Amino acid sequence: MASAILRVRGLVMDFGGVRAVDNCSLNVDEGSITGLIGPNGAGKTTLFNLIAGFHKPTAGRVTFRGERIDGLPTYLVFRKGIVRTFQIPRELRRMSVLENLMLVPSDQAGESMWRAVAARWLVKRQERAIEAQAREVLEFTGLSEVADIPAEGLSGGQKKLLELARTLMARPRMVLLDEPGAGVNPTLLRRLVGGIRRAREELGITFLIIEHDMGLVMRLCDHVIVMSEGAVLTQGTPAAVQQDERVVRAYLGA
Amino acid sequence: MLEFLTAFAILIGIYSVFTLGLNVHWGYTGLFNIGVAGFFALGAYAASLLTIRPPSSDQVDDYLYAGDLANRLEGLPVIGALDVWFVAALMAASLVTAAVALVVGTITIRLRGDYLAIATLGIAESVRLVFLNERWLGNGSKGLYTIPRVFDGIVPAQDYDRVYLVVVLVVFAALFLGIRALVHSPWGRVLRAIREDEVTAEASGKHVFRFKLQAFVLGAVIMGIGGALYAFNLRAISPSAFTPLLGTFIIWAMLVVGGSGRLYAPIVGAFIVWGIWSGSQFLPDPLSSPNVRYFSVGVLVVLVLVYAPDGVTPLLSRVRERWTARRRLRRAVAEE
Amino acid sequence: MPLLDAAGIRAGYGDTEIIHGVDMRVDAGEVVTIIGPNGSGKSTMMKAIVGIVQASSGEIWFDGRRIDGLGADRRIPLGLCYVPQTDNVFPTLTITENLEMGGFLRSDRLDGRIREMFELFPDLAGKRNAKAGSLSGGQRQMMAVARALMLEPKLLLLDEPTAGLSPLLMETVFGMVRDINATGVAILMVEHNAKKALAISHRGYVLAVGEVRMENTGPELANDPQVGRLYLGSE
Amino acid sequence: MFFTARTMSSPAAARVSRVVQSTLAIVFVVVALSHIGLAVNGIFLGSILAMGAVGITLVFGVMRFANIAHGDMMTLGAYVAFFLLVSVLPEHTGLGPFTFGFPLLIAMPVSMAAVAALAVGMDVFVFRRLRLRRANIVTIEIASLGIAIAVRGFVQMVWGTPVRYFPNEGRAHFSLPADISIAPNHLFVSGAALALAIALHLLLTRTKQGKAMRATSDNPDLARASGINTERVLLWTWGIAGALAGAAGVLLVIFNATAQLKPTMGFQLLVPLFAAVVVGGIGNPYGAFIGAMLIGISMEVSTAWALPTYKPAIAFTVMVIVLLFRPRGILGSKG
Repeated sequence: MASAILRVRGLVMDFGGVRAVDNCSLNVDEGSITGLIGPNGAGKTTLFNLIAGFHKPTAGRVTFRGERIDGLPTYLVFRKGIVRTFQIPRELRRMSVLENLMLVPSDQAGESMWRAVAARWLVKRQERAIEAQAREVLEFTGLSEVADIPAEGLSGGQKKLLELARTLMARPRMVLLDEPGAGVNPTLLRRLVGGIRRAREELGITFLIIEHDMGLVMRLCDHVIVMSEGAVLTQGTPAAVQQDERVVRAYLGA
Repeated sequence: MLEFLTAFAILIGIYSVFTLGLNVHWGYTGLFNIGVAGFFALGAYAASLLTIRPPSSDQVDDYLYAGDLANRLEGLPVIGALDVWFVAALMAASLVTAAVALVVGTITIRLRGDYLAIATLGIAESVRLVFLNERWLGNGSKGLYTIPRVFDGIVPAQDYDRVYLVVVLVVFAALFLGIRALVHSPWGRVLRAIREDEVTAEASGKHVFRFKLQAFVLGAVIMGIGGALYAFNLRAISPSAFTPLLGTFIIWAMLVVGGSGRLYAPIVGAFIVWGIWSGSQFLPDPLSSPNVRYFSVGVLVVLVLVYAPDGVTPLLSRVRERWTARRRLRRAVAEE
Repeated sequence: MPLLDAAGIRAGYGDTEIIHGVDMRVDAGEVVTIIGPNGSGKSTMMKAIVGIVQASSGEIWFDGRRIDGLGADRRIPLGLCYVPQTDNVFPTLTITENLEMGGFLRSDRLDGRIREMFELFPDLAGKRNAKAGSLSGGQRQMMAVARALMLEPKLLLLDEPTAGLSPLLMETVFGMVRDINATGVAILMVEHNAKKALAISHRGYVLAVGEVRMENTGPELANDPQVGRLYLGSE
Repeated sequence: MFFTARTMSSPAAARVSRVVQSTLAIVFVVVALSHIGLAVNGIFLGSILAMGAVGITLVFGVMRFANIAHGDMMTLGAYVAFFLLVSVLPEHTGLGPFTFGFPLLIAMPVSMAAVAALAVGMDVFVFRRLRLRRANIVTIEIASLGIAIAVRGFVQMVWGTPVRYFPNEGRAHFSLPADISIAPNHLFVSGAALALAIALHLLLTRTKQGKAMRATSDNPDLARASGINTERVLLWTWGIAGALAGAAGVLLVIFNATAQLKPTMGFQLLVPLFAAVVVGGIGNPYGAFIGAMLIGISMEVSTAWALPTYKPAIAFTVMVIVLLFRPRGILGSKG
């Protein structure tokens, strides 16, 4: 049995008077592809935002590889190795696809104002390495042909692939994917599934995925967590969850 | 005529420096600063107060000079042809503006765009009012007027403008090359990312606030250096030069006309706007009124925003492309 | 002749098509519910009918007129009023003013209709001069529906009227839907509380991945085990 | 907006903040009362600021941008009245206790109409085009800066840069106990401002157009979904804001003892105007009124210690202090 890379314990999040996440506890196993499903308003995206540091939880804690990360600002959570994507792709529209990727790696020497001017040889050498990595990731995600066009020129599906590519650039330990399948045509979807599987197998990345296309969840995930009304309702293998009467009731609001 | 052109070129150079600073703020980072005049004034006064000569007896007023340091620095050796005190003055201007920008930026940068604009406008007006009212600091509305010449004693007074033009161009070139290197560096890439979508930049692990603060201070320092250059050009400054109109708006006009976020926008914009501004005096009578300038530059800005939102620079590069294409075609025809 | 008849509707946002050729109809006086898993295109279908999203192909007929080329502002006066899921009141306007804005297009005096609304929603009557922003979730939802009813629409479109409400308030909202329907207004609603919504509906549609997968009377859909399987993709 | 949510979240911090806010409010009232003469002047200045600030905040409510041209629209209003008074209308001064004559009562509504027309024209020819192109808010704001300069250039082209004066004659002040002395003109200024404020309040709360303006400011999408023509609401808003700016410009001239006009008079008021808008809660006309009074009184009372020329800096400082404790202003609710 694999050990948990992410542990969420008793997490609560209030917005005004609304409790979006209500005493939620769950584990995500290292190296797994875990699906997070549940009816609208179950608190899935809020949970993502709490893990990624966009919100500070009202109560509870999140530990990642044994370290507490709840309440840390986003850029620090990112540096611990957790990267999230958005439901609606947020690419940098007027920057090229390649630049979108080259932005991602942390601690670039050239990101210091002084070194960008004074130590240009160092910056250039690093830039070459980062560009090589970016081209490799583009190859991996099948976006090589569009490397140099501005990201706004991509199709909806390609933008989804770009989101995945950007997360891979960060060499993350864990990726939070928010509805990777929405609006992606079947061909690109197959590529996306292949990309996620290879990233797990070759790079050892753990995935936590919010997805409504149950077909995709069944194909992709080893483990499914069902959320309802801000907490975990049940979890298990995709097939077990599918048969669970409580899950059906949660969806249909019995 | 040559004198006019020299003076014209100097001012274009100085305004290009300001616009370069504003391009760092708005063009590359998306910081909406309408208080350029504040940093302009800080740089100009810092450089002037450090280098100003004591007033001769017929000029004595009942105010205190804060500095009177030029005399002391004048004794220092000249390294090559370079005035040490001049370099010191530019550095002082940078340091003062950097310090103020750091404080102001730390407080205001988290503000939404229009709040930041109001805050910067308020700060610029406050700076101007301090220099206007605190006579012990800057001689009030009369300003400072015994600012020394660069290369004084080496270059004859009648050649000052031509020499100073070279000085301005050298300073501008150094700043321009520095900015170009920065913009094309990973640092500049992060800034462009922030300008496009702060959330994405944040989600890519960038400490957005730190980058914005750095850009704010850098742009302000460039404006401060511009202020110092301005002071040594006229060799007299007064608070009336730092009104929102002359100190801020005309620089925004230059950036908008040039095309914000484009490397060459400062030069192109400064040339066009300053050309209209100072060229209008050669027009026939009713049009040569200085008041026509305000009106025409205001209208120009609005027209550019409505009809050519990317500014004039892309139009120029399109003309250049067409020109090179035609030349290539002609050469190809000739080779056949 | 159906009141609303939509055929072969395709629509989406930008280059992403969300619904791929949906047929749907509502007869006069009917309550019709659209259910389906998240992302199945329920809200998009509703917005295409209202005209907030323009359908890229297909025809929409309402009350004998073809409306798919019209903007939202031209569809409202025909008797087609819409209550969005969120941001559906004017928070700094009073209840009465909100109702007046709902009746903005009417040229006659609104007092009578406003009085009718207060009779239909007695909770609101007591707060007629309170700001809509101060209302509780359930009252706010009623306020939004009352606003939409000001034009005396023939068809009322409700996008998830019970979202974020407690179970007790849900009952109230569904009761309200029945009461409105009893006055002769046809209702088309999107709901994720499928069971309860279908129980008060004449008919229902199940959407999945942008297509109509099932269509039946409300009670029969509510008891069809097939629906649950559709939600969980085991179909 | 001044601080991120993190710093203000704990209940203890909120309690401290409330205590500090109450203390500041008490200090403000005590200081104002101890300089009652200056405070009364502050109320008069505040009425002019209110006229301008309400216009800025109304436009912000529906367009979500701070109109930088508003100060120069005020200037234009003053100059239009100047033109009418010296070239068109009969010469008359000293109406009752006031320095000006009855022609001003004709000139002021004409100025209001002229500036309203300019404001509507600005929207039709500039802002609507930018809006349709979905231009960035700041681009729209820079366009308003361009208009500001063009309007001032126009004023200077037509009337020149030297100081001008409305026809006027000297009038004695009313003397009240407690060293309060009130210029009759100031009473006219506040009276006119109050009348316009009440008219605006009635318009916003009693008329269909006014309610549609508030509805559009609240929720533009829902306004459209209710059949409100929001483009027409925008024109109405610009027209009203312009009329208020015209009135404020004319009142600003007669507020001054010598009734002088300068091409920079409106632009110089921009910092206090924005301060009033922000202090009151941006987008809220009632807040703008309260903010204007607070800023006006602070500016006048400050002259007990500071040079009068520092008034704009005082306005700015008050704004910063208020924002520190109430990031959305006194009556602000929207983010």
